[in-house]
Amino acid sequence: MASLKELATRKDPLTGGHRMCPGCGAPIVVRQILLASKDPVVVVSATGCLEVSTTIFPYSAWNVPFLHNAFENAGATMSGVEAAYQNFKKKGKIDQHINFVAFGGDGGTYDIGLQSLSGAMERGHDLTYVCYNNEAYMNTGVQRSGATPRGANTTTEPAGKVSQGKVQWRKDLTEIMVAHNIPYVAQGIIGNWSDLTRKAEKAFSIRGPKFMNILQPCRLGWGYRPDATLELARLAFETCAWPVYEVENGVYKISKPKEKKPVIEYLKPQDRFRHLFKPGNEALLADIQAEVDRRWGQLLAKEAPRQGSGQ
Amino acid sequence: MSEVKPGWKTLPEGDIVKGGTAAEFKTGDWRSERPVWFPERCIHCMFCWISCPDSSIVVKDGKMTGIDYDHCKGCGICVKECPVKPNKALEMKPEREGSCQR
Amino acid sequence: MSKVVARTGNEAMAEAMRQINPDVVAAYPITPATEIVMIFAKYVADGLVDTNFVAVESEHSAMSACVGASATGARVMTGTSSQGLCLMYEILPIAAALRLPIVMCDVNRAISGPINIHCDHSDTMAARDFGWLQIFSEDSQEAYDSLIQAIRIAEDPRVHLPTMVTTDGFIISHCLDRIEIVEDKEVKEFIGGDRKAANSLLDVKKPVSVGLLDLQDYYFEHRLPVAEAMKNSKKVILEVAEEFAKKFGRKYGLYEGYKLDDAEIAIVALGSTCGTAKVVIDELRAKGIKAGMLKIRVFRPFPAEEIAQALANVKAVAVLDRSDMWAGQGGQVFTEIRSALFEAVKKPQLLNYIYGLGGREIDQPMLRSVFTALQSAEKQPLVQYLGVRE
Amino acid sequence: MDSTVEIRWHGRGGQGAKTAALLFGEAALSLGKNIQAFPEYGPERMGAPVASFNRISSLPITLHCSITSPNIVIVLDPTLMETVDVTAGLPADGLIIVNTKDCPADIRKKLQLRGGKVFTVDASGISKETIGRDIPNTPLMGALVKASGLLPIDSMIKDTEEKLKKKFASKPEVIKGNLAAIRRAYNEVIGE
Repeated sequence: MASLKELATRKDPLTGGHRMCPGCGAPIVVRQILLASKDPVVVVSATGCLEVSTTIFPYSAWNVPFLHNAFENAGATMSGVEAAYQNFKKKGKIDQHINFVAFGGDGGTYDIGLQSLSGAMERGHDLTYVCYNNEAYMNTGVQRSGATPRGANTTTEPAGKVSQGKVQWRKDLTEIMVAHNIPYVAQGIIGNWSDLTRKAEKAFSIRGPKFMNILQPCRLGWGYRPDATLELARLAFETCAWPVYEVENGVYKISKPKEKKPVIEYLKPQDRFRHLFKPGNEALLADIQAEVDRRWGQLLAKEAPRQGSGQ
Repeated sequence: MSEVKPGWKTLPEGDIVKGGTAAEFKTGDWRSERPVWFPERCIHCMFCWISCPDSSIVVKDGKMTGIDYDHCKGCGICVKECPVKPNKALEMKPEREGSCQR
Repeated sequence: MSKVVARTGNEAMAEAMRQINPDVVAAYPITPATEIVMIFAKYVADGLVDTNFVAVESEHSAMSACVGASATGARVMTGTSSQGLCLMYEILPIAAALRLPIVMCDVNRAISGPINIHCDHSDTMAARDFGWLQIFSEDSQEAYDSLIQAIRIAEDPRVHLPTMVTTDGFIISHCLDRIEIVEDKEVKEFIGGDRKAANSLLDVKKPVSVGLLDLQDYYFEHRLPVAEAMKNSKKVILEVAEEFAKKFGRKYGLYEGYKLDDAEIAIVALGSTCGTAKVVIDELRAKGIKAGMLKIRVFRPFPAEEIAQALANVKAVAVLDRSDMWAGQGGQVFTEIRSALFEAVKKPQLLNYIYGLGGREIDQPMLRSVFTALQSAEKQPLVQYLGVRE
Repeated sequence: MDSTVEIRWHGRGGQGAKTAALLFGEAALSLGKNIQAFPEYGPERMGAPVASFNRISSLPITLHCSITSPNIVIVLDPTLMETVDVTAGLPADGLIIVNTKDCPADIRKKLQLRGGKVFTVDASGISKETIGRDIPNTPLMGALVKASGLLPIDSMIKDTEEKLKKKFASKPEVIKGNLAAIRRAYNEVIGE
């Protein structure tokens, strides 16, 4: 695995001068993942915060080839790029290995782009799809998505007098991707660069479709001080609200926190959950903790027991 | 302050630009607080560099050499991630003080 | 040397695609265009082409993949129809604004609702404002010839716009016809080697960003050049047609006048209907009636001046629209022609007939009735529906 | 006031320039004026320079174009003066109100302003003391009323109180703080 000193010798894939919020996690995801590639990369991005803020004509923050097409089609667009690359390679017009990386927010990945993503994965293109997941439609002003967790306050499922934010649990996209039986699926966070760059390196070392779902706190939609972005992501990991794991050829490998913290430690610093701490919402908080525990248990059960396996 | 922008006849064909032109766009003026680096305390661990959302930690030959204030938006992540103790190698300072005593 | 074969419209299009041998094809099945990509997929499976065929999960993804592939500098084709084209609508103008010369086989079919699989031009007409060149074909031969020409036109530096070549669903797509096919080598020569793109997304040494966000200060400057390229494409279409005629003997223009020069009454139509109309016109001519036709081949760019000139000396003209734009003032072709004639000093009286929706029959008696009405055009309502029950 | 008064607010994304224009517009409306309040829409994120606008008139307003020569400019964040041309289009009799601890004379020098009239107020300081956070937009409304004489301060405060009551029903301290901030800025704003 490349050290930070080694990564620092590589060309930064993103320049400064983009218009993301101060403290935004999305460019951190991009830099950590793309820096992990020894080979050149080509990027496609779905419409979203990242795309809009990094490519305001005539200013592009991308130091690597970049294509934006529309909101729901990053998977399909990258399929086309990769198909052309394979064609050129077959004809001997290109010999350089290239890592193809598609970025989409949770809206562009969990919801409107799911079909396109699923198709690209099923067809087996050699690409890595990275969901920079901030758990709502931040670009359009914090609307709920399929990735928004229960209880979060969003502008289309707000906390009000009779309801307490999003009613439903979030969809488990990572497991949906695992069900595609692709060679590599990873769920991670920003806030642990060594884990994230290692996962990206692994993804780039594997041929075929790869999927990475990276939790990325959004200071606007989540409501916290801009310097706490990485810290909050780490809390999500430590409370198991966002498990960190990878599935390589169907084999689960889970990163376990030293001590599993209560989920309120993660919820409390965020404005989007503030209403949950008002008197009367204790049951909902308990409910959230129970669901985190249930999902964590379910995930642990998927990991093959290490003892007795002979390995 | 108004720049002359190219007309349609002089723009390149299609919606395309050379990569990396955002470096010409300064976002340093978004800052209300700035990170200040204390080189004597720095251990060059690069944690600030790998965590910066604005690619604003300047690194040369494996060592941190300063902060790109043209682009740094003053989020403070670098300060937060700096592991040096007891005094961090990066500290946040107000961007500007006032002149009028009231 | 060309050879005479029997081919359906879909087979003719697939044949042209085989000879073009594009780098990437991305497509999704839809009646009545499915066959084109099915046949082509077999060519891929048999190693007759070098193409990477991406069998995507929707037309939206088909066009999205085409955009991605084309941005690398690859030669890219697809095929679709009706709802499939509708599902592509979002991406069609992106392909145009990014100046990607994707070429599409489009089989004209009615759009839902109600669901209907048969021919009309609603799908293609609704896509007329997305920056794609649109070439209509009367028969399989024209579809085959135009598809080969379309590669040259779309990739010409003066154009650099995506292009669709259309046939009429079932009427042409599934009708076995006599066509002349030129040799593979000749097609290859005519097209002239690989696509030459100024930029490639795969050029990792000189990275470019494509598809940026334009605000109030740049969007307009990126829209106007598409209109300009569309205007310029007329000249290119004619140049390519001329070279095609020299090499292969078949002549094409922006439109085709059929016995139009001395016509007193005429119709304007697109696609397969024009063939039927030729028979009716011949009949009328035999009876001494000066009937004629203007067949529009290229609907985008719209040859407004050329059409105005060609119709200047006709007394009365009926525009036949195989689609209704539900505006309450006739069909798309009618509106465009009416607009084209506005400045003309000499212009015919105009009528509009909307006909043939959802594959409704258009036959000789119906066309005869149009010419009969034209003989007393001043007494006719401006817009009429032909062949619909009251 | 028969002619239209045009106002431009300069702030940073997230600082409340848009809200200030909306609140001020609403207050003017309830005092019988015709009003417009609109932000500049862009992809800019929190911290990026943004602008918002008001038109206030006793006659109906039908203009729907941007404001290029505002009668009044309000600067929510003094650091904006380093990079944004805040005085662009300001006429000789225009007003500029800046949230700063600096004196008007210093601001005039800094902006190299010949005409116009400069006002300053430490809106950030006031809001920190009254509301508990740096939200300079509400106090600047008080400074605007004082500097421009567009509206009577008591009616404006009364109207704002009603608006805030609806928004912060459960937080009377927020309402109190905001009203105190408006009043203090009204009293503390300094002109040349």
